[in-house]
Amino acid sequence: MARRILWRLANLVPLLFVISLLVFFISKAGPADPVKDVLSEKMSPEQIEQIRQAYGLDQPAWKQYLHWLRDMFTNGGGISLSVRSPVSGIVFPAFLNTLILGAATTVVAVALGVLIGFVSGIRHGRLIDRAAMLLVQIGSNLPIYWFGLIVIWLTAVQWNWLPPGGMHDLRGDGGFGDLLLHLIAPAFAASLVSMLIIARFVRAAVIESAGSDYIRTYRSQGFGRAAILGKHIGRNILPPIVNTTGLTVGSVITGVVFVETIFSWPGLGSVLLNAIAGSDYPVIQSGILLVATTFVVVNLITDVLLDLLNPRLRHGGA
Amino acid sequence: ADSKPRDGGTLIVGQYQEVTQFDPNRQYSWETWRIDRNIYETLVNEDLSSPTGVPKIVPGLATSWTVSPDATTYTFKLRQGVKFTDGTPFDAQAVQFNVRRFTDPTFQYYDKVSAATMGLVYADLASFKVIDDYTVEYVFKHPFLDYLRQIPNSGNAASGIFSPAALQKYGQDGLADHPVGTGPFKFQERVRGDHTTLVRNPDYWGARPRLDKVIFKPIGDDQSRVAALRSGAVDLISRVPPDSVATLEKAGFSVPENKNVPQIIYYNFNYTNQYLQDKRVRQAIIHAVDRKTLAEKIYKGYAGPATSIINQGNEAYDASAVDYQFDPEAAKKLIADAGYQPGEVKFTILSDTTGQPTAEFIQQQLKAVGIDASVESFEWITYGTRSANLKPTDGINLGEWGYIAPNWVKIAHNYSVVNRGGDKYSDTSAATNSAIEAAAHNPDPAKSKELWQAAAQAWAKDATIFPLISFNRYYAVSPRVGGFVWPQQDHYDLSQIWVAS
Amino acid sequence: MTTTTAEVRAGAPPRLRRSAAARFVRNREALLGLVVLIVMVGVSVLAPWLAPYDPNAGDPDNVLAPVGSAGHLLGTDDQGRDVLSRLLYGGRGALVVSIVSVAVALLIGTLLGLYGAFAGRRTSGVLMRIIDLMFAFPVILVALSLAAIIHPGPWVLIGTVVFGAVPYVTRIVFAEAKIEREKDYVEAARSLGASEATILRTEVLPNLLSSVVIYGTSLVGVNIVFTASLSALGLGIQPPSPDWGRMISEGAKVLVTGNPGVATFPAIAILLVALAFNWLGDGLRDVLNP
Amino acid sequence: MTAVLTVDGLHVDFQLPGAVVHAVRGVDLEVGPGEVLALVGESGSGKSVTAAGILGLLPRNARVTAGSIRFQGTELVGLGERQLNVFRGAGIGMIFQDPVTSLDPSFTIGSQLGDTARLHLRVSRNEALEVSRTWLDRVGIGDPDRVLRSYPHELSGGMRQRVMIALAGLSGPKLLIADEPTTALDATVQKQILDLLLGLAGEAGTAVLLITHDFGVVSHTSTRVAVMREGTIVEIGQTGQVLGAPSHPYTRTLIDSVPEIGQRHLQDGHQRRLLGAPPATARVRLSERTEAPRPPTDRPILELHGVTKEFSIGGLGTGRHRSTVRAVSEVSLSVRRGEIFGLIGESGSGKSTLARLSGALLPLTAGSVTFDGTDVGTAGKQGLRDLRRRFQYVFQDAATALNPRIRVGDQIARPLLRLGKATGRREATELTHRALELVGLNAGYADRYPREFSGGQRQRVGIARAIALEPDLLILDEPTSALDVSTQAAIINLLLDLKDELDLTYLFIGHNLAIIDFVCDRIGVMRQGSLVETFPAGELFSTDRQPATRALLDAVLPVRARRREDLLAPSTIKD
Ligand SMILES: Nc1ncnc2c1ncn2[C@@H]1O[C@H](COP(=O)(O)OP(=O)(O)OP(=O)(O)O)[C@@H](O)[C@H]1O
Ligand SMILES: Nc1ncnc2c1ncn2[C@@H]1O[C@H](COP(=O)(O)OP(=O)(O)OP(=O)(O)O)[C@@H](O)[C@H]1O
Ligand SMILES: [Mg+2]
Ligand SMILES: [Mg+2]
Repeated sequence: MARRILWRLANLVPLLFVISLLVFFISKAGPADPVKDVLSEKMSPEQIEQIRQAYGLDQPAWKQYLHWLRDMFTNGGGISLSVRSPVSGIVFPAFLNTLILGAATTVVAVALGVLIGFVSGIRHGRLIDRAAMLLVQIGSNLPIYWFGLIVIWLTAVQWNWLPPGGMHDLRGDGGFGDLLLHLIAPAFAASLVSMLIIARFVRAAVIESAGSDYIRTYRSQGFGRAAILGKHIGRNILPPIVNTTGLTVGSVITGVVFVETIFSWPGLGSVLLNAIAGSDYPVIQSGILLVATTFVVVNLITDVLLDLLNPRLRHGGA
Repeated sequence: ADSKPRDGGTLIVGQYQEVTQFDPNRQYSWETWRIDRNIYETLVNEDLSSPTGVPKIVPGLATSWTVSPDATTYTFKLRQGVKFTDGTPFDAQAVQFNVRRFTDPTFQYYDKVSAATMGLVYADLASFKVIDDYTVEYVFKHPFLDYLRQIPNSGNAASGIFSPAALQKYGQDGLADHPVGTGPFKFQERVRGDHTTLVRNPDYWGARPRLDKVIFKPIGDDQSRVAALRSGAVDLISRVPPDSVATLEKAGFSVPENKNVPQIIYYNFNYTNQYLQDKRVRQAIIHAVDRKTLAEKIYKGYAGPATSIINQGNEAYDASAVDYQFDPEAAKKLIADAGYQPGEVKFTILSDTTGQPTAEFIQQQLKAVGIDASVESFEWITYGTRSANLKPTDGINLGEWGYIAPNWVKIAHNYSVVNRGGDKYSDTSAATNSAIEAAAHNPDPAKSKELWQAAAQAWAKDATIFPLISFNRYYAVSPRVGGFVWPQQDHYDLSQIWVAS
Repeated sequence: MTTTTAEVRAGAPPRLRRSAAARFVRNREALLGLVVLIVMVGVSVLAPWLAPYDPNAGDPDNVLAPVGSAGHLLGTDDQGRDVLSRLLYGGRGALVVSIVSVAVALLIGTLLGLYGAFAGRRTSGVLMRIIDLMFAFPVILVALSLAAIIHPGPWVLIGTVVFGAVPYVTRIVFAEAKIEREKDYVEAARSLGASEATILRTEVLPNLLSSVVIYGTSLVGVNIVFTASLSALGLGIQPPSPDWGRMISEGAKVLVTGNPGVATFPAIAILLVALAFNWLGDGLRDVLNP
Repeated sequence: MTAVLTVDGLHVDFQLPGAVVHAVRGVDLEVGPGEVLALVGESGSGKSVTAAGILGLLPRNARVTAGSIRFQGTELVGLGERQLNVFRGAGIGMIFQDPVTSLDPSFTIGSQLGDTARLHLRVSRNEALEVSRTWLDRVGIGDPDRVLRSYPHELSGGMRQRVMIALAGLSGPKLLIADEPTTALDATVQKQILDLLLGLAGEAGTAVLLITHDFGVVSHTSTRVAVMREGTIVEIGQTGQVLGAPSHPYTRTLIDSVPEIGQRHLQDGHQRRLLGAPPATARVRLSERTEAPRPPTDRPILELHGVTKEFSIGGLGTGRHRSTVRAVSEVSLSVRRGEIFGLIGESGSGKSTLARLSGALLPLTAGSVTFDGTDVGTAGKQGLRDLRRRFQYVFQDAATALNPRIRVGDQIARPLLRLGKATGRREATELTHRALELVGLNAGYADRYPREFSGGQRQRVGIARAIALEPDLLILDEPTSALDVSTQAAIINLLLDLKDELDLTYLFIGHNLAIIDFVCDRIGVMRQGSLVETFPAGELFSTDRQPATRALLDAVLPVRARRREDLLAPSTIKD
């Protein structure tokens, strides 16, 4: 098992290399020209050419790639082409913010999803099950553009309970409590979809597990409902929970762009969006490599946990 | 807004875009300059304290200046005793360092990117001289009447003076994140995507700024920005969505009106499109669109129609100039004359999402005269790249710009026509170009306005640009804020603004 | 065989099971889902006959008419276009795109996930790393590249959604298939001469169906919303074509100030479709997997 | 003295989509303290459902439609889960029929036993472990420490069954319901377990409701017997009386079907069948096509050389060190074409593992397996698949060897199509129905899912699936352990007829020595992974048998006292 983990981590290197190559050439082949953007609208062709030279964009693509690669190891990814400032200063803080939102989202999605799924599963077919499932189904299919605004409008403008967006109260001291307060609405909004999926998976797993012969065995021994639910059903539905949780972490990292926009969350999503639009490949590269690393690590953890959770898989397969 | 002026406090500004960078020679975008101009100062300033009238040019880092009669030589007496916020002195050497950075390829700190950006103003600079420690001289190849106006200009190519020491310390790319100037506020921090904080410069040479701190926060989503203002999270926002004006006013926010701001929304023609190479089609397009209805109905009167490329608020603005009347019949006829059946002319209208209502409106109006246009609209950034990389099927694409200085006509013509290869498709391009040159190189202030208007009229003949509207509501201000003035300029002065406690 | 006592039990065996269709019809939720979907599709198809106005024709003199105004049952948008007409037309793209893309993504993802779980460790490793790669690849980049190649439009949306959803489906299927792989019935099937491919298809797949259906039906609504956001970036269905997603992002501008209906009605429509799919999925699962 | 358990007119229905199954139709039972009541009866007659009904543990789609169940005077029907929990475990213990699925796959045996101990005995964690170990010891598990740390899938069928027994016995119930507790156990351990049950009944006054098919078990253990058929009790009475003078014809059939040690199906060139039935004269084969007669060869059909299998257990995340268990150790063996080779041995001795290895269902650790001249280990994927159409399995755990999500009809029909036994869906369906009928199941059952069967029915589905393919070699791992004796007899006869008709070869794993003795030509005995000896079946009782074999023989339970004298080797019989 330990060897497998190391192997997977070692895999990361070629994987990231492939990603960086792909990303580089896709952003090169893409429609955009990193220098031709809003600014260039207002520049003459000679001026544009000058900037192009300044960033070495007149060189052949493979040279540009090598330059980027060198920059990656020497000065944190080089200089952004569209923002003209060091990539590390752009990408890292944004990524950190996205991670914060991602973590909060995951916590909300998993906590509520598991709770709802569990309750629904136990009360399978009853009113509370139907009501809860309907509720999460509705919640997770509310278009975020619409729902997010309504949330902001109600909680921030009408009732003044929550801040209208951002990460910190710019007037306050920016403490942890403040961050939490700012996290509530975006994390909740971003978690809805995953919450539904987790809830449905957990529900299905609970139903299946609750009807199984081994749960019948526990029941025959007079174990209380709480013990059976908490320990045994709980343990046997862990794999789907872990699996969907791993996926949730992933999906929130790449999927919160729109939530970030609406809640003015200074995350990686909008940075990447802008960079992609402007073919700012140094930023795209670094951003995607960070995301990819996170994914691989999260997926690795998920896989290992899944194997550990399944006694039959612990030895790495039969 | 009517509370007494007060010292101290923090003002939070909600901007509609993430700012670019705080390097005066590389920065672009209005929102960036709205921050930058508090950090960096220019040799001359505009007096932004009045909501009406073209702002007067007033001393800035220069206390006085002389302009040669042929308007080629500008000599500035620099203000003495001014220090950059890093403690280094401001003097002629510092100015020279600044100028050489973007004009002198032999200079150790020459920067191509800056040169490209600043070329807009300094392309014709013949020489720069340090006369003495506090006197500098700029000599241009041609008469350049509008130079003083250009110095504190917004958008790109503003001439803010940075500390040479800072550039040496942080490098060409580092200045943007460590901006050092002489302005009323100094840079404290920028958290990308989240906010930029400026604090009062205690050693400021001019009137002491009232605010302790100004924070700028980008909120890209229109509705979120309005919500932030309404919830009190920010005190001032730019680019109020027209639909929110009435509700904001009802809720006690002030949404000042200014019909003379140098801002214009226009469409460029794409000359690689086969239909638009015919001037009759272009003229038909302008004839087909009812700009008055667009301004009054779709924008609810929060915009005014623009019928000349000389934007309102420009020194050479002429309200009576109309390029083409709204006349669908004339449009149909022109298209028929050009040899096209209804529905035969087809192209794409490119727009950013905020301009989408306009684009859809135009689309409907074009349809009425037999032009089949489709709309593609993109987020602002995507739009920027898309519109810089036009395809032959693209027809017209949205632009937003404008200046007080009348040489805007030349700038606009360069970018909308000359650089796009439009001269080939206009029968009158020679006349237009010479009219523009005549106006640009004219040393006589009295004749300037007249010449520029003539140039604009010459340009309008073959319909190579399509002016549309100008906004007259732009900012919304919380009642906590006092002293906010929206002058006839696309930025504002923060140094005398105060916030209620 | 003459001696089996069990044979004593006479009489034709009752057919224990109704046909799948009959069971489906008995499932009220699934039926409701189906009906809702049929209505939605029907309305979209019949939109030209049902819609009172040209969905794209604006009336500048009547912008943002409120819900229930004369002549405009659901009001008008900021261009003065009839919201009801746009709503009727707006489902076309959304339905086609989401259904096609989810179906394709499910198909590909399930195949890859199954294959990954049963292939040798090396192949499976490579496959799953490719999936990791897809995960990490921002869908927006995919969308932009696609848009560059094939012009913004429904195909870009479908391609993007497929690209985005495949890794998820794959991982869900992969993880579950790995668990199933160890079960005895797989060994039994192997002993019955089933090839690995057959085992995957006919033995393991039915045991994963529940998960696949859950995930797939959860995705439909989510993806209508997602494609709407892509359209707002200029990559999908272009204005002024009425499209629920676009209507929402455009209507959001006038949600609080103006006509809240512009965004709310398409939001409800999307919600209904999503719910219908969820119900249908649950019903389908019960039918396929009693 | 009042009865511990009284069941009165119990009716249980299953609601299937579109049909109702009346599984139990009026069962009356009474078990007094210290009494062992044996419940015997036809497979699928409702025994397990009755048992589950007592504890209120019926599947969701089942309803008690009428009747009453009283435990120590308290009516249980209609009680809620919480009230029933008062009785479960401490009052009524239950040993389920399918130990594979009845143990939690995610927890170790130690944890499952320990939890129960702590719940009912209110002891500390360590004491609970101690109690668990004692109980594993009592049910005859030799290395309790390893088993405590094992997960259910790491145990043999018999070990799992014994764990199940320990689990139910641990809490000291007043009433113990044991649903076929010894089917997977060899005779020695079976006896040990039964004595344990008797001990409980005798010392603690525990009432035992023992569901079984084995008349040896009945006569050894029970005071009274109830005979069940098609949902009702057809006869009930003192054990001696029912066994000796059964009044119901069905009971008589049952008793006549009991195989006796010392009978052989082929004696002196004469074919015999159980129950006195003659060998089939009509065709019993399924398909109409005639196979090309196989070229007679002397080559053994299956050859094992030094076959060894080690499982690795423990490692990261399991809380124990990585180690290996040697399940099969250097077994060499050859099975001749057309013979029936019996494999016996104590529970956990590696029989099932060896069977799996023979079919390359598990990778070998060492050694080689040759099937009809082809080395299975090097046959490659396609080669292996070609071989597989020629040998088939009947797995020990019928419950898990069937795909839970596929109707059994399809599970039988698909391999037929796949392996070319049937050319079209129609033919496959026909063959499926025929196979089901041959094993005594109604063709209508083809539409059901595995969980809707009784234990014995599932086992027969497994047999039907294998024989429908008419393989050359059939590996039968305890094929009749869950069958009542008359069904068992029918199945055995069927197997013999098929063999005659088709010249099949069987590898027959079993615990029931009478059956082994009856059907097998040669017998191999396993002990702790090794094959200790092989010999012709006729020499089973010869005096030069190994001690391991003798131990198995010694523990065989006689069915009726009057038959004891009939046994060939009276000296080996103990009481
Ligand atoms: N979940 C179920 N759904 C439908 N029918 C069922 C279900 N479980 C059992 N049955 C049916 O109920 C009848 C009684 O089953 P039960 O398990 O009690 O038999 P049994 O007497 O224990 O048989 P065996 O000796 O084979 O274990 C059988 O005919 C069986 O097919
Ligand atoms: N997957 C596994 N992992 C670890 N140990 C195993 C595994 N499978 C079997 N064993 C061990 O191998 C040994 C032999 O098991 P096997 O199932 O072959 O026994 P058996 O002879 O069939 O017994 P029974 O008569 O009880 O079915 C047992 O000790 C068992 O615990
Ligand atoms: Mg049973
Ligand atoms: Mg076994």
